[in-house]
Amino acid sequence: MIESILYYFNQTEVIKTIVTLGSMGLFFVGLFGLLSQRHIIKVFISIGIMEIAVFIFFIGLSFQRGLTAPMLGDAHTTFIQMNDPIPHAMILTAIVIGMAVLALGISFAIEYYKLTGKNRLDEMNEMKN
Amino acid sequence: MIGVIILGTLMALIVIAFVAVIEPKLPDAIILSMGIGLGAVVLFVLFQAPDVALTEAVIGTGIGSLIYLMALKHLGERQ
Amino acid sequence: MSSIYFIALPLLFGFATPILAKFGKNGIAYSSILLQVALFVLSLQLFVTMDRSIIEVIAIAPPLGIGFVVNSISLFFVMLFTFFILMASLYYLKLRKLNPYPNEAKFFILINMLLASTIGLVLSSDIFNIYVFFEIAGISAYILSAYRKTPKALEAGLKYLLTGAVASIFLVFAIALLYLHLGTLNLALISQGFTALDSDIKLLISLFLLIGFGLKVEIFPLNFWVTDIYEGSDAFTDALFSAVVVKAYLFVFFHLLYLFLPNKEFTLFLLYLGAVSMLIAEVIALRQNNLKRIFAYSSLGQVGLLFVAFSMQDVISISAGLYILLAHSLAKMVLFLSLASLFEHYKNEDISLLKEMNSPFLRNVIIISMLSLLGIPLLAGFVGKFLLLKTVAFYGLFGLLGLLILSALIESIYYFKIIGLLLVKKETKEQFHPSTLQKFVLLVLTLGVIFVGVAPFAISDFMATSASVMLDTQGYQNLLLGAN
Amino acid sequence: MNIKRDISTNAISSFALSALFVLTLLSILLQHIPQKLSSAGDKLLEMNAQEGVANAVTTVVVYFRGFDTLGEIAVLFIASFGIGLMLNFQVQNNQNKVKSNFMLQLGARLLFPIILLFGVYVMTYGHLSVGGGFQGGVIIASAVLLMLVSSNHFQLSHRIITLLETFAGVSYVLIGLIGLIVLDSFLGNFLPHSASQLGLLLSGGIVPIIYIIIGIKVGSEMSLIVQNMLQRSDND
Repeated sequence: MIESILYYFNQTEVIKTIVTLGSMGLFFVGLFGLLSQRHIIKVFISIGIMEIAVFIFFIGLSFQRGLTAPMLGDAHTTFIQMNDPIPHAMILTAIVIGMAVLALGISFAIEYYKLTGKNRLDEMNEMKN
Repeated sequence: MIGVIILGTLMALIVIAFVAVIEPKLPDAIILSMGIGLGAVVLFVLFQAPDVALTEAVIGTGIGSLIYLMALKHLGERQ
Repeated sequence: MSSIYFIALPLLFGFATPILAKFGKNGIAYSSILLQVALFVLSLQLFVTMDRSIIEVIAIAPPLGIGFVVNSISLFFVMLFTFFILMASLYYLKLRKLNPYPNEAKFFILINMLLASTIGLVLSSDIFNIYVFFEIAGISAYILSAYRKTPKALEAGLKYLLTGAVASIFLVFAIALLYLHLGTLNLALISQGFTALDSDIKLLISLFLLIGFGLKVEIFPLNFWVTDIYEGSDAFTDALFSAVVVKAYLFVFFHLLYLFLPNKEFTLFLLYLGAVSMLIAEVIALRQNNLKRIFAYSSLGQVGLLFVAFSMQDVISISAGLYILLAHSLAKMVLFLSLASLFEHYKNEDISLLKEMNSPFLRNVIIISMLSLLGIPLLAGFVGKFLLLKTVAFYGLFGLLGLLILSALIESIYYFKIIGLLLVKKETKEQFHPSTLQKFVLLVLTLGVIFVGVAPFAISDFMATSASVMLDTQGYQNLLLGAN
Repeated sequence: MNIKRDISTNAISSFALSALFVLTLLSILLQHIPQKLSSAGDKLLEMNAQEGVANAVTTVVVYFRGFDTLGEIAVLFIASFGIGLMLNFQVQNNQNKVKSNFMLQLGARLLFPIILLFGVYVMTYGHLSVGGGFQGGVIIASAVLLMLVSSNHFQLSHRIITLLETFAGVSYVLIGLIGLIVLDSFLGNFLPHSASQLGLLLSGGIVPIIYIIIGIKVGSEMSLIVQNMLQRSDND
């Protein structure tokens, strides 16, 4: 019984379905936070969740069960039967960029809070109209 | 086996993320958001992407937490 | 000469600023100007020597690696951006008191990064590379809008950053879907494989690209934040946004759209989106009092017009779009740059400034560029609008024609209001003169407006070639894939 | 009361909106779960066999798609510049900083060289095992962070950091330009590289060199970001 369940969940198709469902669930949580929360830290957290959801979606769907990491090792001396390295390289780049944007945004928010004492998006109304 | 672990991690991640988003206390929300990063690291390891996992661990969870904590210190806890 | 220098040299400049700062007080500023002059000359040289489209290989050859495509349309934008950024830098040399920093020459780092990234966006033939340049341009723009560190500027920067972050998530999502379903990042291969995809996925990818780029190009449902950014940033930055950044995003969006178009309905949707966007922007602009906000809404309207022009997918309408784009960039550059000087001198950003100001030179250039935006004959704006209306009428889209004419009428109402205020007899005798360099820059730009208006035929061949190259997806695929 | 109701209606409507959006997404995505297809990545893996680099992700990041990485470095550079601009760097005063106790200082001093060594290891072995310049650089920055937090007097030398950063950035672009001149392709691998070198510390031509340069650049940028963020807290 347990073995058949485990076998079912080990199929590549099933794993991909799980990843799609799960990462879209995370994406939903992030989107919900972005729309409903107004504190600036919460907004950044929500954006981070959405980002991570997209990363998991991409890496998870490009993953093939049975293939190894794109790297030579003791037992693995040729570049065959490996996972696709391009999604890894892309997500690596995207993680660093996301962090740079987050740090910049937080530094804007800190300065803004110092000048005006506002830390919520719905209070930000320096512009007339 | 791996499928079940992925399923469990993803479900845990969704729950943590949801709590992090609706949690009114900011320090808790920030700690939980670090948990999301760690869960993502686990998933990346399971997906045979060690480089991405290391990057997410070091950059997303390491430096990211510092940034959130600094933000918490300066932006105040007033919700 | 290689087009890589447009990216490599500004980056080198940025990284080397600590060394350049050692060469005296103006080391950074003058070397930046020198760099931009060199790049402008390089773009002219590429234009003169180019006889066919070429690709520049970066690291390994294109279908697997990244390549730059140099053809007449990308070269048009490269020349445009290098020229405008050179002009803006020259203008900024005399505007530097505006900023609160001890070493404000570092501002030139941002300008150069903007130059490199916008050119990269236009030239690149790899979708993930486009994402990277999208981010560089975005981050430079966020810092530029928050640069003055006033509450307004910081709020503008923060809002810009948040929308930009959301936009980039959707862009990454679109790229992920493309890679998962086609196994490539090269634009030509994507373009070949895209037609075979299922229509749902095609629509989803196009929708994500529309959200990602739409947040940046200021199209109607996604532009609720734009006017705040324009009002919060200083007028000099607005000039760069309006003339360079938005244009780069707009070009890339339509470039991608032509390469992988989901279906005909999607373009029709974009066409009416553009028209509605224009109408709404012009109507709201009527009620504004802040000068930056008024011109921001006018920019939104022009973006709507450009959407109409580029969505028609016809050589004439695209070349009309290129004329409109050129005229709009020139005019907005003149307007925002002269407003930057005026705001600095009079410390007033309201529409009442126009009554108060007394500066014959600035008044004249502002009036000329506004008339050009309105589309008065013998000025640059006329050519594009005329060609566009002709094409719209040719295709029998009379509802669209009506919308366009209606919004042009509304636009003329507030433009003539502003021109009327400018022509009011001034009370103060004391006149304000910008510095000679600034006058020179404004004069060059205004002469550009007049030249394009008087002699549009001088560049019409080039525009027509560019438009046909932009539409020619088959040629683009052959160029990129044949190189192997 | 009124405000509370506003918040809850806002939450419900945004919940409904995002649920609608994501459900639409799911209905499309679940129908089209991508199959394994021969992608550009497989061809790059084949090409990678000739490069003398064990970690294929490193080759892709540094060489095959090296231009993206240059752009990424530019993003980090400009973000760090912007943060420095915002959180205006001023002379530090240690007035209201909590003095850290002896054990904390000792522990941090013991850990600092170990973390630093680990960072340098990750950085230099990026082409042979997991890791590389980005990760190593950030680990070094975290060592700096540890010292900044724990020590009372530790202060980064702004001059040396700037020097390192400038050196790394300039040499990255210059290596790219040498490739352009020698091989007619920007960032081309102009140093000898072959599969037989595999396992050597300097195998793979320019790959390890560029990754070390990236490590220096990222390490110094991240250290600056960290210091700026902490410095700001000391100035309030």
